Amino acid sequence: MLKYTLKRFFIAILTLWVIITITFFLMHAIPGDPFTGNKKIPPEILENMMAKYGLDEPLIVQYGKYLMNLLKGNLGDSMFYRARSVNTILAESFSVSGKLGGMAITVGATLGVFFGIVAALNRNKFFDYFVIVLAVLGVSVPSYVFASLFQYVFASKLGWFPVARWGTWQQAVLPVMALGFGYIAYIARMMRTSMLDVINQDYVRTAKAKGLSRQQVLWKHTIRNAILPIITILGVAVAGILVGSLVIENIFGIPGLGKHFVLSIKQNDYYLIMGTTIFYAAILILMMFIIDILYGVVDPRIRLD
Amino acid sequence: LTGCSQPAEDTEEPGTEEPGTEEPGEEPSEEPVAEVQEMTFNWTQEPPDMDPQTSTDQVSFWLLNATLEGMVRLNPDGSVGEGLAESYDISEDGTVYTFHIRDAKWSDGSAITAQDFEAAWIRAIDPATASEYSYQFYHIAGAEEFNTGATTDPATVGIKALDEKTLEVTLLRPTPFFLSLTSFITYLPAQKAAVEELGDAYGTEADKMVYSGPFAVDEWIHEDSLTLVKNEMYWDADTVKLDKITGYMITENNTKIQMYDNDELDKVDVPAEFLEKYIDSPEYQSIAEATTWYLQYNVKDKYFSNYKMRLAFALATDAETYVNVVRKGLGMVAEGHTPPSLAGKGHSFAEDRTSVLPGYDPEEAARLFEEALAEIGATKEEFAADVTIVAGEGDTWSNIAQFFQSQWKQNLGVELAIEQMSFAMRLERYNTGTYQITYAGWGGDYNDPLTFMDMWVTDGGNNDAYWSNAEYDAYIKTAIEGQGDERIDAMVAAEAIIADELPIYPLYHPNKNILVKPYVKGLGIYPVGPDYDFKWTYIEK
Amino acid sequence: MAEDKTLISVRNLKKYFKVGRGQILKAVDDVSFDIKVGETLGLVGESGCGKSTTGRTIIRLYEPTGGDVIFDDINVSKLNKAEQKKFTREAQMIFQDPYASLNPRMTVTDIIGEGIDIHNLYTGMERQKRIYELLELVGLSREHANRFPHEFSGGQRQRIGIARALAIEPKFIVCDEPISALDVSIQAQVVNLLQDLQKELGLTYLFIAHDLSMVKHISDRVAVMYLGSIVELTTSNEIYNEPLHPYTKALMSAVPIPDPEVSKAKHRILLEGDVPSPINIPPGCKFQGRCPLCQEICKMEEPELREVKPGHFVACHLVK
Amino acid sequence: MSEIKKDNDILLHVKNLHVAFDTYAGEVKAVRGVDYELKKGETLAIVGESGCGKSVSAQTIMQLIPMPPGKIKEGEIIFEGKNLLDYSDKEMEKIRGKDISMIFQDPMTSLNPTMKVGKQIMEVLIKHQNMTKSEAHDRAVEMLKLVGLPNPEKRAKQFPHEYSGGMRQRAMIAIALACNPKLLIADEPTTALDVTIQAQIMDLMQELQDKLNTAIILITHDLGVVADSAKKIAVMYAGIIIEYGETNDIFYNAQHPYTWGLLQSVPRLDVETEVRLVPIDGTPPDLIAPPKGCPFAARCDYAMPVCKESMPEVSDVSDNHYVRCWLKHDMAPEVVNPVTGRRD
Amino acid sequence: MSNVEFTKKDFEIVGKNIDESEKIVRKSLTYWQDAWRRLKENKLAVLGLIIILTVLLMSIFVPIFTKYAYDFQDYNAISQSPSSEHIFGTDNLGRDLFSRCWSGARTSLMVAGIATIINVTIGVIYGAVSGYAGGKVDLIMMRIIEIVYSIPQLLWVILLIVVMKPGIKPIIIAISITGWGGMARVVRGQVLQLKQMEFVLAAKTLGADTGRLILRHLIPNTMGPIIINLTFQVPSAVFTEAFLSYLGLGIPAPAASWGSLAQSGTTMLLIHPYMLFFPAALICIFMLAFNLLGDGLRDALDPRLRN
Ligand SMILES: Nc1ncnc2c1ncn2[C@@H]1O[C@H](COP(=O)(O)OP(=O)(O)OP(=O)(O)O)[C@@H](O)[C@H]1O
Ligand SMILES: Nc1ncnc2c1ncn2[C@@H]1O[C@H](COP(=O)(O)OP(=O)(O)OP(=O)(O)O)[C@@H](O)[C@H]1O
Ligand SMILES: [Mg+2]
Ligand SMILES: [Mg+2]
Repeated sequence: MLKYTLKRFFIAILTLWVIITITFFLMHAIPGDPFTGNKKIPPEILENMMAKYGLDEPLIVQYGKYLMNLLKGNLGDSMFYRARSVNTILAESFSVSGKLGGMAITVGATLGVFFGIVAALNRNKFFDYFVIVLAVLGVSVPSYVFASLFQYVFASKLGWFPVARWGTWQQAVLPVMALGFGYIAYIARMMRTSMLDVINQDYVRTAKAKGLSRQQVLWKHTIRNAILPIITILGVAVAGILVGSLVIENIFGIPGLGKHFVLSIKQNDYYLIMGTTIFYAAILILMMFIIDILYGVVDPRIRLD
Repeated sequence: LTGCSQPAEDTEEPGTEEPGTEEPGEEPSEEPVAEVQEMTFNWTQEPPDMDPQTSTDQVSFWLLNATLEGMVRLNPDGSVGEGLAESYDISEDGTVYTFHIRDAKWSDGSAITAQDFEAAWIRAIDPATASEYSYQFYHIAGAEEFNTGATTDPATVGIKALDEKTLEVTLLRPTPFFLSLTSFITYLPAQKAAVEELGDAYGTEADKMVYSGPFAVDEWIHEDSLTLVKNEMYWDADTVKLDKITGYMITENNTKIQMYDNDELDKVDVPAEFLEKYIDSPEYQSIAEATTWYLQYNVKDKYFSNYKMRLAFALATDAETYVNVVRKGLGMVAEGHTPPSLAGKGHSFAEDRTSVLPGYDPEEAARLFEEALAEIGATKEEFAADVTIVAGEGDTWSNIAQFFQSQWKQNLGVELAIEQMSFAMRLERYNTGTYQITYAGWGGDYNDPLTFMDMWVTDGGNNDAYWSNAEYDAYIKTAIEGQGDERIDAMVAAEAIIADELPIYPLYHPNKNILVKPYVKGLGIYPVGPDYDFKWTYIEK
Repeated sequence: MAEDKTLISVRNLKKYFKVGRGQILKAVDDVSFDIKVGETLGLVGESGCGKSTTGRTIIRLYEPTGGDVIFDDINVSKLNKAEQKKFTREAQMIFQDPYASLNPRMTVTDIIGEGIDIHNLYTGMERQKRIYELLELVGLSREHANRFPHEFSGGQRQRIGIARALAIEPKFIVCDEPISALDVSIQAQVVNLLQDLQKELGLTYLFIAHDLSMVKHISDRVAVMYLGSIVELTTSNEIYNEPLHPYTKALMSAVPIPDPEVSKAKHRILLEGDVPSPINIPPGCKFQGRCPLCQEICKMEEPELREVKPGHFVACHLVK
Repeated sequence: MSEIKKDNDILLHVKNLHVAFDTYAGEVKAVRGVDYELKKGETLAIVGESGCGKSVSAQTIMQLIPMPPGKIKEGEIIFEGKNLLDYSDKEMEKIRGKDISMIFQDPMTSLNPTMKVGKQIMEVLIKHQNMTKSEAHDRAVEMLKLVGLPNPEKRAKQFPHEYSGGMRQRAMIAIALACNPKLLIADEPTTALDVTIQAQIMDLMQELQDKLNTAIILITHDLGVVADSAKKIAVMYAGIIIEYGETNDIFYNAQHPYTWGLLQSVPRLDVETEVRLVPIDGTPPDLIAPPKGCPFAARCDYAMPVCKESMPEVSDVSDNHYVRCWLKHDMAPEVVNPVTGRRD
Repeated sequence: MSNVEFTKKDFEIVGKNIDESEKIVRKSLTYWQDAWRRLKENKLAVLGLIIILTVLLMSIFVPIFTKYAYDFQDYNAISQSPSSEHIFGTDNLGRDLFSRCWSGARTSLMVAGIATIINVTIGVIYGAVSGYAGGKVDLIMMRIIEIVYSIPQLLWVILLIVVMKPGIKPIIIAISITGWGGMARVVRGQVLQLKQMEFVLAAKTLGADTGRLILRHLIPNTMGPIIINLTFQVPSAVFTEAFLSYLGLGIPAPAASWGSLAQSGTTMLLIHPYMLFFPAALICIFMLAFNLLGDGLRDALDPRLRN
């Protein structure tokens, strides 16, 4: 186990390093620099500014320095938000995105699993079709459409919830629903398939042959095993949702991570680009790892080596 | 993103967020004042830089204008009002300003001194500070040399604190708008002691700033909200009625409009798309901005170096329809480069200048286009393959560009591709001269036509048309160095040269469109500068 | 029926698999035997004892870890690419699972024709003719040529598999449990077919199975494997009549006889426990854990395969 | 008169059972009229080739076939005098695992991979014997010991994948026998196992049957397996029982050509190698469109025109021995029984 | 039953008839015929297929026969609600939305179609090679996918748009850069299983080389999962294009795409909801159809459900 973890860790670091390297050079290939602003800056001033951020040095030196800082856990300072460290920006906005994403994934997973189960148990009946359509809708409607609709109907028209912002539970409801909806759909679908698969397994028949009641068979044998494949797909989903959704956060004015992924690139905010990329990649790799471990825990057949 | 001025606007929606004028900051007269003096506002985004000496963007400018005070503060009508300077003397030749600072205090209770000003201004031009707006100080003797490293001794710069309360500034030449320039954000001092203590961290958190203006930052939740409260130490605190301004950072148009409708915001900008819904609302206000939008050609380009080509595109563009249809009629069809609201000899510069531009003439345009192509020796197909329209991001931009695209397709018979790109990338294209035709805008920095006219001098920093005309340069020199009417006449003549040579074709002066709740009174809206002033704002019962 | 010439000679064949954590699974551990031309050698043993691996390593589906295979006096462990390809024509394989061994996306023609195409034996009409011939040879009809595997029953599929192997006219065929997955009533069809083909074409078989009755029926000689090693090797009559290794004895006694009277009279040697994992085999005799006669020496030394009688090889310390 | 006495120890009586499945290709008539009875403590073997309906007929007793697509079209299953087909789901739950239990074909997939083996045994005990957890645990360990697993305490805490095939099948047996069922249905309990293990398992079942007096239905396709353990044998072909009788009747006095074929096609270890096996040529019919006559007719050496036309009636050979074959008809010619070499 | 019907002739032994017993009763169906038959029985999937075909046909023919060119700006008909003249209404430059929606369908479907073809080609080959090679090669190839996934797509897009002329090409490439990973994983997983199968070993025994194994044996047998994955790739490409439109990096004007139409529609949601409704509805219906078809295909192609 320890050896396995170390090996994974080593590979993860290697992967991250490649990601960092590629991103670093790609990003510098984008035209413009962090200071392309409103007025054309006199060259002398531009030089001053470049020097201040070390951008006047050869790219390879900058890269080396960046890696050195990274080893110290320092992601550098944002060039757009003056003197705010990328570490702080990520930490602050992740605390919001993480919460929002956490709630959304909880709602998505819970409802998704529930719908999936009920649909599978009522195969080819009304509820099954209902879930299929709901699930497909969830996957097919772009999230900004959902978010805008929710906002319009539940906040503007009905006034049940605030239109936007983040903080109170009332404010959380709409974005969580909008963000979670796609996941409900996705998970419901996977769960349904997985349930149908497990229902036909021999061991479920064994459980029935033992005289267990429908509920017992369902809870102890069917659902437990059907959930396993869901866990694997959660890895990527969780990584994606935790780092925020630009669309949802924009629409609800939530101070999350999502926008940094886009704005940093548009603004050539070099260290923030690097920061967000590393953060995402790290979370992704971490999630995959956690899921692997978790999978080994819940599924005794899989032991890591 | 955008400064108080803009060569081509911010990524959001062109022409919706620039200064205008409400009723000047008149006395809160007989109207009853509400018990609770609080309002909500939308900052639209996180202020990226709250250090006055380095800040460049619109949002930070709003906030710095509310929390800091300069030598003077502009009245909402754009005239120079009272600031920290109790009085000032100007030398005979108009080059030496001596400011006498009033007995005012920072929010931490310490006195505001001439040394604070001296340090801040020197810091603004210190190369190590790397301030983008340092050139705003180039009117001051020695500033440019110090800023560009020609000298390293700050003592050579014409900024001297004579004592605690007296600041002497020596200019290179008489600069009539210098006084109003001292209200410009880069001229507002950050407290010397705080800057020395906090260094780079100054201005990054609510408790890492000291305030001299009518308001102080109470709470700043990054990227979420920023709340201002009345600064009790402000020298003119009695005038300030508002106790609290809660500001959010909402970018999404649908969201901010709905928040306004839901009473979650007291003031909101109306994006062009929403105009038709609110245009009849009593809460709607439309204020002319000191901004001009124009077609800009790259005069060095193979095609657009040809005058007939530039004229053809101008004649093929129906400004009337553009303003009425695309901009919903909110704003004015441009008659020249300088917008009407800037001061001239008498009332406004525009009146002195009158209309100089050629109008819409599609037949003539088509004819000229053919001629131009023949002169260049290119076919329409080659032209269409080579030339693109460079535009900004977003839906509004897309609509605007498509309007031009459609006009030129219809009138000239060529469909040009549109290249939409981020602001930074667009600037890069302008700066490197790798574009042919674009639509750009410029907002004035100060209340003088020169803030527009000096753009197009040969090799001017913002002359992205790469146009050069010696006669024009001469007129602008006169406008800079001359006095009084002589200056205005020179600029009127310069306008005529632009209209003749068409490095740009001015189209449109936008309005600022906002909704303000009826109980919010006295919100100052500047035509130039930092847009909003809350000093005189109050809530009516 | 077997001639005296040795067709294939397996010398100290080893095949180890790496299975995580640096562990080594010794699937085939030092196996040696000869097969004569026209002979059928049966290979029996419990599941996982390395029968298939032996077969696959011989025809070079697996790279051997050690040892040699001499085929027709050529050492096939040391072949270059072209020779290797030639060797594949000589040695073929019939697989266990009639469902998994045919590509479900190919028609019978394509399946049988694949070998012909690879070795460029026939083209066009001749190819088609050859395929029909093969179909008829294995007792199917031409009409089946354009059908897909899933349309056939297990026995028919197995015949397709045989036709595929025969298409390139091999001398030697490894039959890896070709009947285990079939119904009893069908098994005889396939076994008869294999025997007929052997006679007709002079084939040599390595016949792998765990059904001892069938192995005894079809084979001239039988090798019994246990945990990667051969524990006994002799003629098929002797293995039944006079098994010497305790494991072979138990195995023989456990085979059910479809005759109530014989069956009741029969004394079964019941073994304790299951076959241990081939990873980390303890030193000494591999059968020690289940052997009813296990002695001290069995725990210390691994017995060698010795010829205790002419043509009868046993690996047991207790057999004199 | 003897009828009544007999009825008393009859545990199970399956009458004219018909089961079919709806599939895309059409209705698969998997079981087409199966009759048999079983006394307490007795072993009935059902033999026949793959797909002939052995498992379906057995699973129908416990109503474990998936419905839909499966459906019971006709018939009765009388268990201790009551027709199980009239039972509700709840009532069936009380029977399953307690009075009737089942061992499945594939020990690899029949145990829940994510539940400890001990727990899987405990479940059935808690359900039917009202035991507490710790009682059930002790009993589960006892059961594992009973089926011959060394180290039962430790084994109870392991997961199925940590067991070998033979051990899993023993665990299945432990589950099945935990509540001392009156009837045990063993559906090919040893097919997936090696001969030495198979012998162990068969022995174990025999031993437990003697101890607990359980009736067993043993399903297999291997006549050898049942030779010494079954009391009666039912030979199934294409969804029907074509011959039924005491074990000796079937082995020494079989009447149906299919049974003959079955007995002849397997080589015997104890007999000197014959030159050739006698196979049953051809393949069984597709149950989507079973022939209207005898299903074996197309593969039968003794087929007569009538065989293709209509299904033969049941003819009694002796008291407990019947066969479905036209050769038993008065008008049919006499043939030599190739197994015994006698003329019947 | 009475014996009367029988004659002596009925009881003459004629023996077996093997051909009859081996006759295959069921119709000869190839894998695809069988899948198609089962797909047809799935009403929802057929509905999906019909919708997809309808959308395809409409996108081909509507732009040809429409009364208003998709880029014709009628300044007298700005932002008109749906009417008999403009059944989807007009946009804020007075363009007919019906015509724009269907010409947008063309763009979106073309982008999705081409991107999917590229993704499938790369993904299938990459996955097959990775799965077949196994071991270290596999490990490295899989890490590469992870790396490509982690680098922000936006960086690629912006760079591409800088390097190439903006248009449909960079967008397709941008979608393809990351899109093939999913396919590659699916194929790899399948190949890992398949390469152990006996029919692959059989081909090896016959002397088949690696290319033949991959092309003739492995890839054809992954077709089911490939097709299913493909039905998810198409919508995902439409989505990505829509997202790029959201960021202003979509198809250049005046060409429309569903993504760009929905994107501009969203900005008008509060005032002219129909501008969002129609493109959004089209996207949803199309996605729905693709998903239904995908689900149906999954069932139809799943060998475990075959009978
Ligand atoms: N490719 C492989 N990688 C790792 N281990 C393998 C591989 N192939 C076979 N083994 C292992 O080698 C051992 C022998 O396997 P093999 O298939 O030769 O047995 P077998 O005697 O043919 O069994 P069966 O009767 O079940 O077919 C087994 O433990 C098996 O798990
Ligand atoms: N769930 C089902 N759906 C459709 N057909 C089924 C189903 N279960 C069984 N069948 C069909 O019913 C017939 C009888 O199947 P059954 O499982 O009883 O055979 P069996 O005699 O037990 O064979 P085996 O020896 O292979 O286990 C087969 O043709 C099978 O295809
Ligand atoms: Mg094997
Ligand atoms: Mg069965």
